[in-house]
Amino acid sequence: MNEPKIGVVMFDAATDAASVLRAVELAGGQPVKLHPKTTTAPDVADLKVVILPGGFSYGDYLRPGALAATQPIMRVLADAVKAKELTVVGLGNGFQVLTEAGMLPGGFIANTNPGYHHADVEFIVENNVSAITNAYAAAEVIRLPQKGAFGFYTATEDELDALESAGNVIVRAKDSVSGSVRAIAGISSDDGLVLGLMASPEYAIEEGFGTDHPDGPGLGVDGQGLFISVVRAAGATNGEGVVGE
Amino acid sequence: MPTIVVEVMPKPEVLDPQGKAIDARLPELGFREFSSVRQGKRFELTVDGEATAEVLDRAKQLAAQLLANPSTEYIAKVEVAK
Amino acid sequence: MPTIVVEVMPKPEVLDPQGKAIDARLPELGFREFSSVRQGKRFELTVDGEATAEVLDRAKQLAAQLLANPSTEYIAKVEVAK
Amino acid sequence: MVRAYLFPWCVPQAQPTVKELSVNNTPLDTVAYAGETPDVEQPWADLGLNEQEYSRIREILGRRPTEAELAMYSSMWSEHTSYKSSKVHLRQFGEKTTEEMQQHMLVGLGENAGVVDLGDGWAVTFKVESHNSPSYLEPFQGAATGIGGVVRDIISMGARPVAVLDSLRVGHEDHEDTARIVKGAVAGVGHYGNILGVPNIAGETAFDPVFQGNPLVNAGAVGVLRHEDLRLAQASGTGNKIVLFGARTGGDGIGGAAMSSAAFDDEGAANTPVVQAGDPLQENVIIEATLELFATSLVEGIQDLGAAGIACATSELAAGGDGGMHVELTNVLLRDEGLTAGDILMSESQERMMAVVTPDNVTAFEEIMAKYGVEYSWLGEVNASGRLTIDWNGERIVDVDPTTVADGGPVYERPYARPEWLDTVKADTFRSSDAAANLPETGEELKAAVVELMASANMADRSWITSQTDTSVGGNTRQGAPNDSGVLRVDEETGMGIGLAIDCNSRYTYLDPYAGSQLAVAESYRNVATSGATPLGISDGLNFGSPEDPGVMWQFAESTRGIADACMELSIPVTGGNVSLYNQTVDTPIHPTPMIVTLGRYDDVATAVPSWLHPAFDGSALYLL
Ligand SMILES: Nc1ncnc2c1ncn2[C@@H]1O[C@H](COP(=O)(O)OP(=O)(O)O)[C@@H](O)[C@H]1O
Repeated sequence: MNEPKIGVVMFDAATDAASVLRAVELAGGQPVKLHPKTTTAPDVADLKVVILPGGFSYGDYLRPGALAATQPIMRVLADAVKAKELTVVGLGNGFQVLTEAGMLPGGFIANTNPGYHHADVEFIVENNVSAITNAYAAAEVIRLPQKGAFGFYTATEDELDALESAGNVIVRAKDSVSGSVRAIAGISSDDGLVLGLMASPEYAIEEGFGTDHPDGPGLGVDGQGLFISVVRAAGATNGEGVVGE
Repeated sequence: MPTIVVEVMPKPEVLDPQGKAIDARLPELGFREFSSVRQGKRFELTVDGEATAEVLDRAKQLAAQLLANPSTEYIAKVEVAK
Repeated sequence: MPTIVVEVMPKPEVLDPQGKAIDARLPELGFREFSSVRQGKRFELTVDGEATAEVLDRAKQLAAQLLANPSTEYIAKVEVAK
Repeated sequence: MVRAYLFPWCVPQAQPTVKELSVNNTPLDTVAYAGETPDVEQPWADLGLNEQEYSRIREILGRRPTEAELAMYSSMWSEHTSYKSSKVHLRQFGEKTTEEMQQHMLVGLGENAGVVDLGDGWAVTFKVESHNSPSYLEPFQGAATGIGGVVRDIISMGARPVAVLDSLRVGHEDHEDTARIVKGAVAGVGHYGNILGVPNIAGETAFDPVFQGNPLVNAGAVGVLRHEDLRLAQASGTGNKIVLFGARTGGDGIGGAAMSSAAFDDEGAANTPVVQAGDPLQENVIIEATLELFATSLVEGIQDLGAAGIACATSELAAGGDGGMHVELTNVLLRDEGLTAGDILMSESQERMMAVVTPDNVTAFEEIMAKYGVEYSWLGEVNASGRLTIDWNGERIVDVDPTTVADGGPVYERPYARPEWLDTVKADTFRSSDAAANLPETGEELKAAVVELMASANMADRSWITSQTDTSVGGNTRQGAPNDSGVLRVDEETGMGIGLAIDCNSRYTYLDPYAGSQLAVAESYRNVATSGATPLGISDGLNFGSPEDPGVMWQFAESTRGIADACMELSIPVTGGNVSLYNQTVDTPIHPTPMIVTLGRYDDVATAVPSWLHPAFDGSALYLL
């Protein structure tokens, strides 16, 4: 099988990167580590999807994602997106990097209850035709870990209305723990090439190491769908057919 | 060496949960004089050389480009510290 | 309503990892005019009533008691905003 | 202590540094000058040395020590670093160990941390370190740098840190200062561990008024390595280069080691050193860079910088090797150019490591530092002189036999005696109390009593604490809070992994240090065993009051005897540990608190048994054993 290659940017202190690499592999993709100092397009030329993993890039110092957004690779990614050659997915802190880089609208502020918290959160898949949600059913309720201190998504009313009317709010929390406006957890750009999700699906991919589940502790693996979606998207745009299930 | 001070605050229309959390503790601590608290950031840039008008401009650029996030924050002040 | 501004900075001798990390990005971003950055906090207290000298004193108390941590920070400024 | 500061305004306070200790304002107290001026008054008492210790230093050197040497000896001979009061009791951990108990030990007592074999070429190392006094002064940074420090201990063994844990003892829940300490410490532990990306999988928090003025913050770390990656701290091989890498050296934490070896007075610590602030981002980068140095075999020896900074690291590295060492102190990269030679030697700036590199590997070493963006500076060389010499601006300020600094400190057989107050305390039983006369009887009363108990600070839900630390990062956490034992997968192929618990009930050890310490071992062992793991070893964090108090020393003797005997009984070795003495406010020592970490092994972590009633277990039978 020809496993689609998926880039993962290794920002300093992107603590979830290792788990994202593993999740891509388990979903049938071939993860490729990308160095944040890369300034050359050839490094991403044979990739159709790049993931910005979560964690605490550059310590979350200044603002979460702010220092990562200034890394040279971000320019390369933005150019490739502009040329419609690349899909970029930000998970958790990676989503914050995308807003800081101006590749997605809005921004993040401190959780309503300030400080770092982690919890398993239920989300609703509002749009299941995106590069990160195509393996889920429409309106499917999924349970994923959410962690961090700055998970509160906010944007202007105009930006929010634009997101909603274009169907670009792709995932919403059932009960927003972080406080996000309109319980927004995942959004997409108009062209569907830039996507962000404020959750950590990479910790819900393996039985026994996943979220809490009615059948037992750690049995929740709803994160698998996200990585299968991403691998499919990479495969499809590679012109090599759908890979995954 | 001269210092340039850059101050950044959350936009008035954006919630400020950190300020609010401080706010909530005030009555309990007996501070009833203040009706609300907002928390922002203050940066001190040490200038390598003289703090000319040009350098001040560069500080403004830095503030806009990196120190403040325009979707949630605004720049309250950029000035040479006395 | 009047506003009192309280500014808090990390003590000079205490490591400021945030400032250091910003610092480290400056050369690559082309800002060579600044030799170091330190990051602190700015608070805006909205005064319920007039900003008298007494209220300013209370703001100083609040700063010392809650807004600044005396073992790592110092209070750079407490003043009524113009 | 209430934070009573009346307007310590605007002006950053002057920084207390070793500068004040300079002798007679001479510009530099060199070895030569010290030889010519034997009668100069030296502040040995302020540095925590007693008169005999000071004379012994003079005897060893054959002259008075220089200012830098004095600072070096005083911190290396402090209780915190030298174990001078505890050593005689710790010996039994070795003496009471049988060969059978040792079968899984790769590295035993005496190194940075013990190393236990897991089979299939895997090994694990784990330890706890106290960070009590810094955490009282500044709970957030104190706890954060506690995690940072113990993680560097683990890295310097050649291991990748895979988990952290922490154990907290704070004052009464209703006391006005308790929230500052417990919330600060919890946030600090979380902040540092989270940014490192190491899951926090075990720990405990207890409230008791006896810890009001002297809380305990013990941080632990676990690392995993392949047998061939094991590294020990030593500098051997004449001509090898000494390099310092990581953060720059600043004026923080100077005198910390001496401070941890003194009790708090009424007002808190009198000579508070500059608070050390942690930079987990820096440490995160250092971990990756150091592991790459190991993987490419570029370092001969390595040492983390903890208490007493460069002074401690150079003397330990040199003493552990086979020759001497020369260091150019002027080469140290500084954060603050105003530091004196003594400051630089003693600074406890965080996130620094010292390594020994062969001349052939210098370029490759520099390439790795450049790749990770880590600053470094070459300080000197290993030589065959048998001396540790340190120069500052071309002048010699240290010339010592490193073994006398690192291992030659005094060893005390402190007098100990069972305290008489213990009889009074023991006579005061529950049966003799008012409460005993009013025991709940009716269903309603019993219910109220249970509710009250469950709502008490020591029983209440801990999720406000555990939700602030990342338990899942790394993707190998099989069990974290609220389980009694953390469970982590080590080998993805086979599912082999480890279980870990840290426990101690300080009230038991207060009432009977021998039995109480055995109970602590038993509890920690039980938590690991009942989760399905086979216990392989323990590490301890011994927190006690002043060893100069015979009653405290008795508690210490009884406690270590209890631990050693319990380990014999359970046939499990003590692999290492940490001692923190002088935990007391004026004359009141804390309850003796020997925290016990037990490490166990699973063939497959899928067999781990949780210790809570998950809804999926509905219908299962519950047994009380
Ligand atoms: N409580 C203890 N129980 C057993 N061994 C101990 C104890 N305290 C110290 N040791 C032994 O002494 C060695 C030196 O301890 P320590 O000074 O804590 O290491 P470090 O130099 O990293 O601080 C430890 O590695 C350990 O083997």
